[in-house]
Amino acid sequence: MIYFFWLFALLALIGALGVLLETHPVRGALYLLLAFLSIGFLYILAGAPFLGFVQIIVYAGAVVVLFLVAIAVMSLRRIPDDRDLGPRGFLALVFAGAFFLVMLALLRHAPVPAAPTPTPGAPQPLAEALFRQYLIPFEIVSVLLLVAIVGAIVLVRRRPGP
Amino acid sequence: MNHPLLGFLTAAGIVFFGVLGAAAYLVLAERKLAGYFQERYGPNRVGPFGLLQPLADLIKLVFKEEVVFPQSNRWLYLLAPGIIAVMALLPLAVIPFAPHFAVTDINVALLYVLAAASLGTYGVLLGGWASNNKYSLIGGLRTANQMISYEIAMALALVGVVLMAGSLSLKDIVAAQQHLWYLIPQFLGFVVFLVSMFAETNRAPFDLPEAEAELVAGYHTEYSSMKFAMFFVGEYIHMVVAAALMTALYLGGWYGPWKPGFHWFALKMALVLYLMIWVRWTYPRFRFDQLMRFGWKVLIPLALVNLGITGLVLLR
Amino acid sequence: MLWAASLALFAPLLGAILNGVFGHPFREKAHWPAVIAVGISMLASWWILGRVGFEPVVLDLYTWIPVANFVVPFGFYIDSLTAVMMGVVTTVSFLVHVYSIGYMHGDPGYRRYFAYLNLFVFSMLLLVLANNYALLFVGWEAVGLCSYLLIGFWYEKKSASDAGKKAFIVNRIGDAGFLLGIFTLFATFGSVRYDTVFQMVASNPHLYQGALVAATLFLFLGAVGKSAQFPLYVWLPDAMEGPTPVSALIHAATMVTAGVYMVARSHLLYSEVPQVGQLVASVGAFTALFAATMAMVNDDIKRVLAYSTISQLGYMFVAVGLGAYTAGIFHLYTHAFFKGLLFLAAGSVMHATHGELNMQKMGGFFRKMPHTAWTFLIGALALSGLPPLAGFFSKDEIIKHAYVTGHTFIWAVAVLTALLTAFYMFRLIFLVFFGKPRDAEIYAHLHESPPVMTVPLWILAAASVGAGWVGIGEEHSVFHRFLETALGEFHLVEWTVHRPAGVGLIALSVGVALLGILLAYSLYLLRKPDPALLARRAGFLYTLLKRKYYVDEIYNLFVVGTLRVTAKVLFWGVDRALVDGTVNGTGWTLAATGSVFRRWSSGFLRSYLLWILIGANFLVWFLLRSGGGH
Amino acid sequence: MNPTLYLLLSLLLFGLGAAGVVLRRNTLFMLLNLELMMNAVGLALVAASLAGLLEGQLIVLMVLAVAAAEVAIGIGILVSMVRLKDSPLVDLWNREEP
Repeated sequence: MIYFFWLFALLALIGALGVLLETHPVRGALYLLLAFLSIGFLYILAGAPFLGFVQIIVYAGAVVVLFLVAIAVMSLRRIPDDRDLGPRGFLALVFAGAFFLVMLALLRHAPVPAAPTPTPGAPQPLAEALFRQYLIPFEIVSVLLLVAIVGAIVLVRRRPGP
Repeated sequence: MNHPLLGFLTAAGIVFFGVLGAAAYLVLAERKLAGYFQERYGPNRVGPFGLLQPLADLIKLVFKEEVVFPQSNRWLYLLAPGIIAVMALLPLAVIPFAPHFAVTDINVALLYVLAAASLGTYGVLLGGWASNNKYSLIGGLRTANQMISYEIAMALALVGVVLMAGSLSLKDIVAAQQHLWYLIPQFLGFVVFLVSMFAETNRAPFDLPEAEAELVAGYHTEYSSMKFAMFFVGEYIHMVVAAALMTALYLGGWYGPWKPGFHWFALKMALVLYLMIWVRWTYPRFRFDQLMRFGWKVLIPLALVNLGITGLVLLR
Repeated sequence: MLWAASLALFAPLLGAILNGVFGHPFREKAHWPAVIAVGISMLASWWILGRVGFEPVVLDLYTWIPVANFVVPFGFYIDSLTAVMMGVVTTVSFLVHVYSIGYMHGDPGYRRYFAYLNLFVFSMLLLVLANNYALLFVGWEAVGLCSYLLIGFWYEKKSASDAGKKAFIVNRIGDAGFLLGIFTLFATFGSVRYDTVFQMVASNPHLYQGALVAATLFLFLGAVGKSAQFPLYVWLPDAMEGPTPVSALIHAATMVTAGVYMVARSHLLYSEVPQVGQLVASVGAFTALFAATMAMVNDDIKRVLAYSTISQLGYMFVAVGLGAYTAGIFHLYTHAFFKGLLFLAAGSVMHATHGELNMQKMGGFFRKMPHTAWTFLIGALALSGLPPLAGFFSKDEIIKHAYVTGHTFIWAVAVLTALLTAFYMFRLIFLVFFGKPRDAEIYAHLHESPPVMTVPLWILAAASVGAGWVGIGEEHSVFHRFLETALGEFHLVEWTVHRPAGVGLIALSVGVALLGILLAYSLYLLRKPDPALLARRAGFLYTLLKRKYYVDEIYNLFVVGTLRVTAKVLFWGVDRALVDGTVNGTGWTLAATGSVFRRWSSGFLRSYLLWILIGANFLVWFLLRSGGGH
Repeated sequence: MNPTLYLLLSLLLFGLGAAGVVLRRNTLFMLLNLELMMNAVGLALVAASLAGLLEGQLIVLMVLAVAAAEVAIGIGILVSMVRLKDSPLVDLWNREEP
């Protein structure tokens, strides 16, 4: 069971690196797809199948498709040297690494205890919590989604006139 | 260690080959029925009553000449048909064909099914893009749009069923339909699900993407021989799985008046398949904007209404 | 009593409003509401004159400013002094109003004129009736305002509007002093009401010695401004730009006397500080002499009368300065009548000569204008102080008082001024009414003024004759005993010397007056020593007097000059350097620091992202440092 | 299956995503990396749920919804950028030095 984790972890990392380094838009999107799928499976492995499949449906099934559609519609081409390896790029890498290390230190400083009982996979307790304690955030998120949709539409609407 | 796995593999094998056979003969059945609808005979030259026709087709496709042309991404070009076929087959794992016979059962089965359906879009999209041809690209995009829109309607319809059954696992859903098929209480949901199934499988009124007249053959224009076969068979497998899903979710699966069993399941599937073929050869094709408008402005609201009704009336 | 006082006070106000605001229907008939209003006020004042009792009547209508301990009531303080003042003010006003009907006939601003006049009467009455210094100040300012409006009545004329402005500004200087006086009074006594202040001063006089000196000096500064004493007298001669009835009313009978009234009203304060009284008297004496000298050489009738008013006011201040408050008020009372008469007569002359004022161009008017001439003669005689007439009694009393209290120097100045007064008055008469007419063209058009103007003249003439008789017999005369209630019962100023005043004194003053008349007669009528010849020989002295001691020029040079210089300095030094400097400075520094940071936010979008990342790092690092997860 | 492994992976993914966002000049890839970072956060939350905090999964749902909304707007912006300047490069939008 454990080696499944390493498999998907590896796949996720490959996907992440692919997105980082790839210059061709579609291939980049597909690397991201790979990462999303592997993360989805990691969720399932971590005993949250509901979450895993939702992740697959939403991220893999819709977000990346949206990206691909966008790329196709705008016929985005590959931009060869779009990576900025100048001073700013170098600094970015340094600080990303630094962030990683600092978080590691924080992690070691405050380790996360392994849970005695793995959480059950069934969605019931999850739904229970979602609609009782966390109803308000749920409503707010729904409003957020509505706003985002309207915003997106307004943003890309072809304005008449010049 | 081997016992559970072995059982799992054998069941999977049975289901796989069963469905493949069914799909093959479904192709024949469709062509036969199409003929009768149009008051002509279907294929009846190969074997008695044309029964060997699928075999003949298979052989033809396999030996067809492989057309090679400059496509944008060799890998994706080959992968696309595979995606469609695989994603079509995946849901079979969770469908309870018979009282105690199902490849497997997970408590979020429906989500698994939805996931498979949504990933199916990639086959179409990548196929259209990889074949480096404007028409196929447009075909691919349109199909993707269509599938995503109808996926929403389908999911909402399913929620109705889940509300009634109280669980996402198909086995529980079928078990819950022992006395009352969900077709009756969830009729509205059933209609929405049926229509979105047509859209998901790109059939009949919703087969705009590979509509011959406009887009030559849509996303699989550039595919030939074996790859085309994959697309073609994939579509039919998807049909069979859709039918299976419908029976499991709305028609009470293997429950029947006398002895519940697989035969009931098979009968209901056949009925649904017949319905699908029948619809294909009677209704004209949707225009793309009508298709989208229908999906968003009619189907999704209907699904929501159904959800509302289930919530208010049925669960009291 | 309350009814009478408020009626007297508010009737003119109503008249002013009627004429001013709703005056359109009254256009030509504007004088009716005005005259009626002042008439009612006059009758009410006479009624009060008859009824005023021993105790001053203090009535509070309502509290005007109830701020913490600074409580200012709107109320009346009616005693014999108020009654006399009201009587004088309303009577003269009434006569001036009647006179103005004729004088201002046909003037486009007819309605406006009567509105202002009524407003003036209201303000003067307010000043006189007020029962506290703050309300007094309100009247004081209102009167100043009305004088500005009336002086600059013909505002198209630049000289008139300039004169108005000059009067207002000079008055303001005086008022500033007056205000300071009120502040000191409030600071020391905690109230501005007459009764409380007088009560506290009476109870322990020596306690407030220092404050009293300051207060009385400041109040006197206000009086100097308002009553045109030296150095703030410059505005009165220019005030002649206004219509003559205005000059008669405001610059002869009422407003200019406000200063004297104020000193008389606060006699208790002044009697506590005799040295200030000395100062008041000496300023008064000096102004009297100073103004008289200038009057001698002036050729404009109204200017001569103006200087004569200043000089007579000087006399009044001498009286109140030396503690003879009743004598001061008595002279004020008589002066109002004959000076009003002189001005109105001069107005009638001007009316006849269509605005010509230069005496050198006149002469021999007697035959053509008998009424005006005779009334003018009576006024001049009264002013010079010849026995039967009013002037003699009041002026003589002041001179006697000066002599009796041992102020010989002031006495000498007063007698000399009496001589000069007689001289310049009769110089005027001989030049205007007697001798040969020097300008045929003017002489031809001469005509006597209409009765509506001459009747008030004759009434005033009668008054200037009869007014004096009230005061015969000094201390125990009717007038004095009447005023005793208001001014007398507090102890009179005890002067060290007390010399017997013999009959000789009276003879001296009469003699001096006759000498003056004789001199004028010989100089201007017989032209024995030709005045022009004399002027040339006098040379420098004459031009000095002619140019009014160059006082205006001096003021212009110093006061206005210094103001202009300081303004320039302030403008360049403070405004430009300091204020603009700081403002631009901050602006510059902000821009400078801004540019430093601007480089940091280079507009390079992705560097922003980098900074976010760096920020995140520090955040976590900080979290780590501060004890990490607990 | 202990959570630290998950946390490590999510940190790594987040680091890569962050570096990617700053490194890449093409808006599309920035958006992709951004999505990756959001997922990394999700992963960390799941690790938390492994450690007993059930709400972790809930919050992942929320993060997911927010990320979806964010993508919609991101793509919207990308479209308008390309529409205006014919290229998704971010540097075209820098404020020129005055």
